Amino acid sequence: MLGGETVEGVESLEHSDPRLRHAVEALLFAATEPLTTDRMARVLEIDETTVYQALVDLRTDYHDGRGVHILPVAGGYQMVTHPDFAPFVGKLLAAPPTRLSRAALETLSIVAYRQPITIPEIEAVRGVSSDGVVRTLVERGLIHEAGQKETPGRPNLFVTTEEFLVYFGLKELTDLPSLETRTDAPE
Amino acid sequence: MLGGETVEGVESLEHSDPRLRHAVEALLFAATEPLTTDRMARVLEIDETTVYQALVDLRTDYHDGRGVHILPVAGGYQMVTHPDFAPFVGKLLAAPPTRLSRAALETLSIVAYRQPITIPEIEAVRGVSSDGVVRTLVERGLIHEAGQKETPGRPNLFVTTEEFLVYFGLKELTDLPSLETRTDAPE
Amino acid sequence: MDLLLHLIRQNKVDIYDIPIALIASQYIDTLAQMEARDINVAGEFLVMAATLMEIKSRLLLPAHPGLDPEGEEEAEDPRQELVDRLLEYQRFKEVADSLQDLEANRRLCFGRGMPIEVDRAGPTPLLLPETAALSLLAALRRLLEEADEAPVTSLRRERITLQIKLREVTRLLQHHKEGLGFRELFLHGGDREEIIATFLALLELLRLGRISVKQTKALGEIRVKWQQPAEVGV
Repeated sequence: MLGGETVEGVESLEHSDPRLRHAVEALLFAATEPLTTDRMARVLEIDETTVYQALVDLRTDYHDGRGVHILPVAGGYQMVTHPDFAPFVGKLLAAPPTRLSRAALETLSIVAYRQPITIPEIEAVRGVSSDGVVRTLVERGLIHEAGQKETPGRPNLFVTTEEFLVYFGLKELTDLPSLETRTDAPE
Repeated sequence: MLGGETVEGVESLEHSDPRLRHAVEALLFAATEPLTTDRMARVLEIDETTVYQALVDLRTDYHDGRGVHILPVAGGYQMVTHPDFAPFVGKLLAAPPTRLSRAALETLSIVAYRQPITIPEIEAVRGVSSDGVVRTLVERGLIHEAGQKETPGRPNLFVTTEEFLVYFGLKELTDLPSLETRTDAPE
Repeated sequence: MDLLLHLIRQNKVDIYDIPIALIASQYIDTLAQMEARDINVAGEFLVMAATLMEIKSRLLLPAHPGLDPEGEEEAEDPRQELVDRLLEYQRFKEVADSLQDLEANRRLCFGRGMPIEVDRAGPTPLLLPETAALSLLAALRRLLEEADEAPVTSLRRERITLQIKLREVTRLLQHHKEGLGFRELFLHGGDREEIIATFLALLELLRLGRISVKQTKALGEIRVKWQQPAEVGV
């Protein structure tokens, strides 16, 4: 039985209970590999036929057209995204393909050398509004928020991430070219 | 528009199209980390408000009691299994990472409220050496180095990571319990 | 700090009015016990012990408000700094409690992408194709022995081709997604030729990877299950 004696907090369930279907849903969702009905039956401590029935019901819920569906695969079942949305999923999972813009690189160097730093401080150096570019850098995981500055308005502080080091092939922040040699450059 | 011009194989969709909701479903499912509406908007090439609306609709579909639900966390959204089924899912999964020790939780609280902070500063609050516990937290990806303090010795500064928010299921740092309200209690 | 706070709570004393002499001696006693139990007493504990002793000695001095270098204000309680630090530390301990609660709740929700445990407990592991073929062969021999004993009932002999049997077995297994027992595949077809045709069809499907074969124990029941060609998931 999917139930109280062995696993606390979940009451005994009738075989037709929709919660059984949702228990199967939780298992299929969490597993990264296909699950056999046999394995699910052992985890849920019920018989395989009941699991199979719950699975049939669940597959009806995950009807065609939804973002996710349940496929029989390799002797078991697996939740996968619907092929219709593959282009988007592919885009999501792909490494950020675009290169960084000049503005992004400029902002990134300011953060790298002056961190932790607020957006107004970045803007003071660049002389232009930097809200958007900071957001882009945060989304690309190259910088992130790190507390607030103890000044009026408590603006967010930003620092570079470990991803920043990876992206630029740096071992540590001190690997960054020294600022002194660069300030002489007239441009 | 979630549409044909940019991504092949998917026809143009009206904003009210249920397929948009299912596109969001596919993205949330495929991502193993929380996704912001902004990131989804860029992947789907539609505006953020539309994504947000689709997300609201989708969260209604994933009502309470289902095996999986959608949590707002770390400024984004993440699909996770429902707590009711935790005993079963836990049985299925390989041993989850160990819980944090008291010392780790204590140190993490100090970093969260005082970031960016150095190890000597943490030690001043705790009154005990905190080198080891800081290293553990860095290894677990809950805090990370973010520059150095401009004081003699230039000690490293530490801040909490996004993983910190994800780990505790916090939407943002301000979700942390306030320090002030608790100070009056003499015990 | 933790130890100090513990002693204050244990003695149920007001944190704003710490009996320093009492707490200091308990603190030093505890350190001595730790040393006796061979626990390495870290330097920080000794620093705190020294701080306590210093406060204790300052409290013993007669108060001279007029000599206070700070001026008009009444001389600060020498315990004040320690009290501030204790209160601060106590707040963080409370936050740590909240984090612990959050952690406990969060651990009940599993995201995707966590590795699942290797299924060692499986009582009916799938047989490798080579082993499966051998078990099928053993089962076939038993089946044929029984068939020999059975009286020949059909006089009209149809020619059964492997193609026909392949289609028939495939249909049967696709219909029974949860799998069929080996014998159930031979229910209609007592004669030797048909049994062998069915058997050859099974072997072919096994070779193509379209069926999986499980056997609970040696010579136990064999379960045959249709296996969908692997589809690419995300």
